[in-house]
Amino acid sequence: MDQMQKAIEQLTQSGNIMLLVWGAVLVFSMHAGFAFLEAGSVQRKNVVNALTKIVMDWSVSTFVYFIIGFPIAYGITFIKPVSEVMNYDFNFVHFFFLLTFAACIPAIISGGIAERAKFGPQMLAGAILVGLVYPCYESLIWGQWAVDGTGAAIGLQAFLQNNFGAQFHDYAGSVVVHAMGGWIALPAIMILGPRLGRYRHNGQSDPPPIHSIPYLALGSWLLMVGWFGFNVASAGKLSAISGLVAINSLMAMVGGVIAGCVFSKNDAVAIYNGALAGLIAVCSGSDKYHPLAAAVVGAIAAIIFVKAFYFINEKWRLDDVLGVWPLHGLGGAWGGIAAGIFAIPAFGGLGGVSFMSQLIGTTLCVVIALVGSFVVYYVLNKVMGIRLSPTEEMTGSDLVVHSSKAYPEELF
Amino acid sequence: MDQMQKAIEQLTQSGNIMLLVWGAVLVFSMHAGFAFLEAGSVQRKNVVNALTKIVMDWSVSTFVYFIIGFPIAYGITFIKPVSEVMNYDFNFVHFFFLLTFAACIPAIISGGIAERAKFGPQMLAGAILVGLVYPCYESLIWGQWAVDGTGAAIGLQAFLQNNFGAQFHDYAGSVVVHAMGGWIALPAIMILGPRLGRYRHNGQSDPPPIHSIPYLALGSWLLMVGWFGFNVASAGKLSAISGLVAINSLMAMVGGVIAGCVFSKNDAVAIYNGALAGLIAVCSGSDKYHPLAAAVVGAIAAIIFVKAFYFINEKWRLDDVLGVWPLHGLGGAWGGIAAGIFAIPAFGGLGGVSFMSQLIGTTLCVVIALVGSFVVYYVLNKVMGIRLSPTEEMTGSDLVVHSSKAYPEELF
Amino acid sequence: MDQMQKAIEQLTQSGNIMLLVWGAVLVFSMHAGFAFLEAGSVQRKNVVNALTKIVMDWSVSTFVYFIIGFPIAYGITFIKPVSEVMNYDFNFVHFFFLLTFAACIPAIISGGIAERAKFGPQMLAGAILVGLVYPCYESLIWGQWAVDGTGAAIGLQAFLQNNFGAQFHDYAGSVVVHAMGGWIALPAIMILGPRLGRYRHNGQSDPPPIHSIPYLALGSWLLMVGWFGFNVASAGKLSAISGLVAINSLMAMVGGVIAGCVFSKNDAVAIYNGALAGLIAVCSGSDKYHPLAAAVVGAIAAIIFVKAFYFINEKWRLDDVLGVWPLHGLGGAWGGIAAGIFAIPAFGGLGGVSFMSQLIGTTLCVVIALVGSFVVYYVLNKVMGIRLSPTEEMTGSDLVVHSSKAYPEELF
Amino acid sequence: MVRIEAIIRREKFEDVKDALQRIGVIAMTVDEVYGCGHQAGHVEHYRGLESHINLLPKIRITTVVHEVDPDTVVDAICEAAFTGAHGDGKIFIMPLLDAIRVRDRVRGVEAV
Amino acid sequence: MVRIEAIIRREKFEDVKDALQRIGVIAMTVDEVYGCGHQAGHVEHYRGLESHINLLPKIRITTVVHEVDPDTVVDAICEAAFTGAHGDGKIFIMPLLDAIRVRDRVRGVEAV
Amino acid sequence: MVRIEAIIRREKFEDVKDALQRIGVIAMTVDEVYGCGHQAGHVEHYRGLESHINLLPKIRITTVVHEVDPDTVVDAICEAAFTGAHGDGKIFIMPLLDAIRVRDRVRGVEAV
Ligand SMILES: Nc1ncnc2c1ncn2[C@@H]1O[C@H](COP(=O)(O)OP(=O)(O)O)[C@@H](O)[C@H]1O
Ligand SMILES: Nc1ncnc2c1ncn2[C@@H]1O[C@H](COP(=O)(O)OP(=O)(O)O)[C@@H](O)[C@H]1O
Ligand SMILES: Nc1ncnc2c1ncn2[C@@H]1O[C@H](COP(=O)(O)OP(=O)(O)O)[C@@H](O)[C@H]1O
Repeated sequence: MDQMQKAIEQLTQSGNIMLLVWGAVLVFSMHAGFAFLEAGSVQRKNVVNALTKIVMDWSVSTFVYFIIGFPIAYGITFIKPVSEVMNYDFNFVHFFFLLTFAACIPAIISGGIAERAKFGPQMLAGAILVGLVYPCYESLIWGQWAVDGTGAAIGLQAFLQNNFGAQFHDYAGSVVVHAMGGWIALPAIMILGPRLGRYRHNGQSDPPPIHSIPYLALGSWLLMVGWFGFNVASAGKLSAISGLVAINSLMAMVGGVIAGCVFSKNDAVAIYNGALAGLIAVCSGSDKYHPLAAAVVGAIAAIIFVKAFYFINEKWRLDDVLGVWPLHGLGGAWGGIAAGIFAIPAFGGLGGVSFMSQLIGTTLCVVIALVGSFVVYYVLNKVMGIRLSPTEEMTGSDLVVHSSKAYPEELF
Repeated sequence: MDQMQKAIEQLTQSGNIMLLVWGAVLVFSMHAGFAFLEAGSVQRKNVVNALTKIVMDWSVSTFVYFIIGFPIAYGITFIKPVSEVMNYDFNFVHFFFLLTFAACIPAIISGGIAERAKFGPQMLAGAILVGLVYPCYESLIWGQWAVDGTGAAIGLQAFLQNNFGAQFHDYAGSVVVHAMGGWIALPAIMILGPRLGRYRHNGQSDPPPIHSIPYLALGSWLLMVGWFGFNVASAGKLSAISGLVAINSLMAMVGGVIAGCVFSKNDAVAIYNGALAGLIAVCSGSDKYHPLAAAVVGAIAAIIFVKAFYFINEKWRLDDVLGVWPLHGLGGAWGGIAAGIFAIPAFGGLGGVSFMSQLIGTTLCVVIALVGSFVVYYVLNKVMGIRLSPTEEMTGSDLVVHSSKAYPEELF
Repeated sequence: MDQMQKAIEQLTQSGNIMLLVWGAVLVFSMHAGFAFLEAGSVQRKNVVNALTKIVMDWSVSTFVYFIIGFPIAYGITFIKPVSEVMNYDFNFVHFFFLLTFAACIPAIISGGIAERAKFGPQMLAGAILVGLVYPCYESLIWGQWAVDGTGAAIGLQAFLQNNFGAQFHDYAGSVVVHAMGGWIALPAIMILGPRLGRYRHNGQSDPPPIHSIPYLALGSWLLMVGWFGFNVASAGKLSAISGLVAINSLMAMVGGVIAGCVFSKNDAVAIYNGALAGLIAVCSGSDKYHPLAAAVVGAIAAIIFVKAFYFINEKWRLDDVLGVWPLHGLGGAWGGIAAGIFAIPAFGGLGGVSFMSQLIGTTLCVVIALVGSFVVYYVLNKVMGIRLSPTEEMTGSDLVVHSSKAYPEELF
Repeated sequence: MVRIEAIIRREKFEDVKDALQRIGVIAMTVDEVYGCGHQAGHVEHYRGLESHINLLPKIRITTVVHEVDPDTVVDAICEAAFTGAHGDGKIFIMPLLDAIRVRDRVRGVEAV
Repeated sequence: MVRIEAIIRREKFEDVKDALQRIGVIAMTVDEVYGCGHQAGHVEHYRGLESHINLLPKIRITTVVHEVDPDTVVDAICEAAFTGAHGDGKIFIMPLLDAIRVRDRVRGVEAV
Repeated sequence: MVRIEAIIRREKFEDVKDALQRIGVIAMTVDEVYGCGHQAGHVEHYRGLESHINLLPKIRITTVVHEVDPDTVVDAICEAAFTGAHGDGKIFIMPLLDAIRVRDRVRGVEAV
């Protein structure tokens, strides 16, 4: 009897670890997706740099999130002998899983500021943002500033619950991760300025042709596949695993694909970005939508992407290379708000969300992202400069930073 | 006590969802494999189209299978509030997993009709086939027309069981998925006709050189890896998970690789296709073969592929670009029949299969596929035309359909 | 009550299979990583060969390990009807998982001897090494020569336990797999000699420029992602799954990345190899280190790689193309020894290791690898020759062995 | 002995090669080039941004002939490369001072 | 009627093409080449091994002109391709015996 | 001042470049081409279907020389590119009307 009790506990604990490792590995593989998405979307002379930045950003993020970020967000510190870390097997994989989210921040920024940012300062900015800015908001929504030891809501979440009937709901991070990353990227892009020759003197817009659709597609596929780990393993424990989350992710993705196709006249890049837009937007309410509502949320995200990408690059002329602000910034914010609209029972959803809470939570994220990012990039720019010299940019960061070409053999 | 009971039930339910999500994600990643297999096997001017078709086919399939296909096959409909869908967490992931099978149908066809089919009609044909033709046969073998509410066999399966001592056994879809897809492709290929210049006026056969062996290999690897999700998660629930299925998939694959190598004199494409042929053929009886019998089944499938690919393209001159009829059509049909031969105890297998049932089930699939496909493609061809104009085909579908090149940068 | 007991047993057994299949699939996908790592690191004329060798080596390994290797290592034979194989569902996936380790041996060697070795003899050598040499050491450390039926240590492990207080500890194969593979490669590389023109008559070292950093990066990512299956599923059963193993793998990897970057001045290839070096070195003690200690172990492995790669290729002039001896040979051996140093409680680890046991176990592996490899390659070289003719090497193995080019279309 | 350089459509290359072989011109050197002229370009779009492309892929065949009359070569190429639309290409004929075969250092018209 | 061959920096190509268009030279054939000369190369390293590269990527523009004066063409190119550092490139002017337009077999200066 | 165009085997390129450097020819422009002639092609097969390939990859070196005697250049190339089998390649020598250095607009033999 006792033995059975123990066996069940063991199975439960092991099942939780299995779920989180499974999810963490999938989201880790999304970072390969970020790398190839960027490698396909830049010019050949910056391909090696794109592939290297992501793995370096990941590594730097791991250290700072291990030492500073995770302790801020969840109040658990690992700087003591393993045997003294509380429930370490679970907490270590929990850290691993949440790191895969945190490390998205520099990976997202990277795509917006590609082809002209200096390597070192970019790493440093990533470290500060993952170590300090991101965990503060994370803590407020999911972490130690959101729930106390007894499981009761505190802080902002308590305020929202009391005033609007529901906490700010962000199941898998449309806002916490994607909006945060996308809106952080915006000031960085503005401070950097567009790539040389991106907008000609005569007013002509001259987007440099990109390197490779197959790499872009490969990156997108890696992201699309890994995303199911992102959303499904957000359950946090095996007993909470939800089939609804899986299907809603799927439906939002295909909604995004089809909208991307229709609203761009079969543009391959828009189709793949549409899939990602859908997946970004669905995270927040993926445990609550009806699948068809999820499809609508995803489709709208894709349309936002197509329109806003044109807007930021052709009207505002900011040169967001991969379109991370329209994709993650707007798509994520839309996802946060959409959960307050489409998850209600009237649309077939499970309800339990408040439009006002979603709006407030999302807006707060945007504000923190803009302010945090502006301070970090402004200061770094003053102190050490964040942009390559014109000659370096012309030569390309592959040779300048890595003494390497993407295809070393090609010069015979 | 009751609590333990509940914990066990919870673990069982969550474990089932975990297994199916794990499997669905792997099979979803196989669709990236289809995309790269085709991208590597066509000419450069159709690479973007190959990469786009698969993700669009997937998306269209998701909608029609959600709304029509799955209800036909299993009698469960999702067009009501989430809270009213029966056992929705399980049924949603079950849908997701089975969708990954259904969506293979247009992905398989796509490889046969590549480089000359119109985009729109191809999507439409895929929708009809996934929404109506495929689910009918699926229902007959696995679904609501195969078992009644009490779990007893009905319809064809009851007939086979009563007359030949065993139902038609197709564990993971050699016949239901692969033979169906491959035989559907055949009339489509015939109605379309070969690519321009594929067979010269002077009778010479002139296969256009393919784009990239690395992409083809990448696609094959994605398929090979994902296949273990395809076969293992076909258990449907965690308690039915079978190590035998895993090892038989493995052995059939390596049997196919080695036969592909030997019978093609080290032809790299034949080796990778051999792996796929083995995996296709093993699905049916993968829960019953002895591993060495599975290797033989896989090896024979690879030999069939090598010989029949030559036959269909050089003798019949149909121009099946990726060889989907020899691979999926013949390989799948062979797998259906092979389960009636090699799974018996005399070959070390677990038995419980009937040769006649396998033969009848497989033949029925071929007939349904041929008739259904002929009707669909014939009508579409009359109504809207299914083939690109000669100029469009010459220019390539990347520019014509997507206004895009695979490597936009290459024109400087 | 009994039913609950049974349900728990069922869940436990199914959970174990699930863990091992999950892990085996991930490690299987690492072989795609080996293929692309090599494809990116050779010259264009040997890309098809690189992609083919790995899948062929895998297939040959599957057969010999099924028939000879696994029986030697674990005393379980599969050459009887399925129904007579003891606990076959578990044992079959156990075989599958351990095969994914065994098949690393030829995949590792392949990278060292690339671009000049004959295809047939290379397959044959792989078969002998996986069938006979590898399983002997495996048996001694993990298998039937290490534990008897009662679970008590025997042989070498008993000796080490009695004399040095702990068995030789190699949790996930730094030594059993990687050191073995890397040290086996060394005599093969020496007997083969460097590639034509690798070292010019005038003494100049002339490394042929490699084919593609993106393929190299893709291969590395596949290895990095799959590695978590390698290490985590080494638990062998679900109840033993360890979050500590996951995080230590992660920390060693990022330690390797950062050290690789710093010690090579941002060299992209060194960064990716640094990640792999870290992962190789951490396997042994991954269940015991403190995460920060794991990072140090990984960083040291990366530094060893960078220095030793220069040494073997520029000082010794052996031409180890991918650097498999510095990477797997030295990295793995370092990992074996490091477990005896950094896993102790003084460094925050869980302890239970003995430096002397680690040193002896590792040394024995190196000796067996060197002797076994020398005998195999020496004899094969005498009997059938293991090197391509100069003209064949000049033309490239793609055309010579496979009558294929990597990009068939490129000659129009 | 002259050097004939023909810039033709990509899809006509096999036909032109066959036509040249039929009149006895077997040796040639070929490369991939981009050309612009009167042939209209096309529009590409990526993530919704447009690029106007007017450099189009072409094949350039270079052959040095002596025995075969240049006019015969020109005729053969024109016939095989013809579609009648803008973009069919150009043939340029250039003088040559000397030719050398590396294998045996034979020079002049013999070497071609 | 002469054949002008200009080898320029890759990043100057768009400017040169625009400059040529402005003076009425629209038709041209372009390919990607590697060049060496006085411009310094650079060092690459892979897995720590160094390679010294002195072949650098360039663009080669070939245009046959008749109506426009070659000197005007040369001036336009020199202006647009100029940076002042080693590696700006070279222009070579070569004689031509004849030119043929494939589309209608027009020959000579008309064909250009 | 002449333009020398050498079509050689790919694997001989490094040797030829070294040989030219030794005789003082440093500046050159290089591209990758495909050639056919007397050298036999080979058969490729994909999924069992055969293709006969007779266009083989070659390197084309173009160099304009003035100070160094063309015959010295030809000799250097022939020696370094030699294997004695079909396919060693050809050297073509062409006249030049003028040369311009973009960097400083120096013309004529000075510019080379
Ligand atoms: N004057 C020229 N100099 C160099 N190349 C030319 C010239 N005119 C045409 N070409 C080449 O010939 C190709 C076809 O020329 P185009 O003017 O488009 O068609 P057409 O000659 O049939 O009117 C161009 O793409 C270009 O490569
Ligand atoms: N004599 C030559 N023959 C052929 N190409 C040349 C010659 N001289 C220069 N080039 C080409 O011009 C490019 C620029 O020449 P370089 O000597 O580097 O700069 P600059 O002429 O400005 O001093 C070279 O990379 C090469 O492609
Ligand atoms: N008449 C020619 N015109 C242009 N290129 C030629 C000519 N003859 C030979 N070539 C080039 O030289 C290369 C070698 O010529 P080939 O006839 O194969 O060998 P060889 O000259 O040694 O007999 C060819 O591949 C081709 O690129």
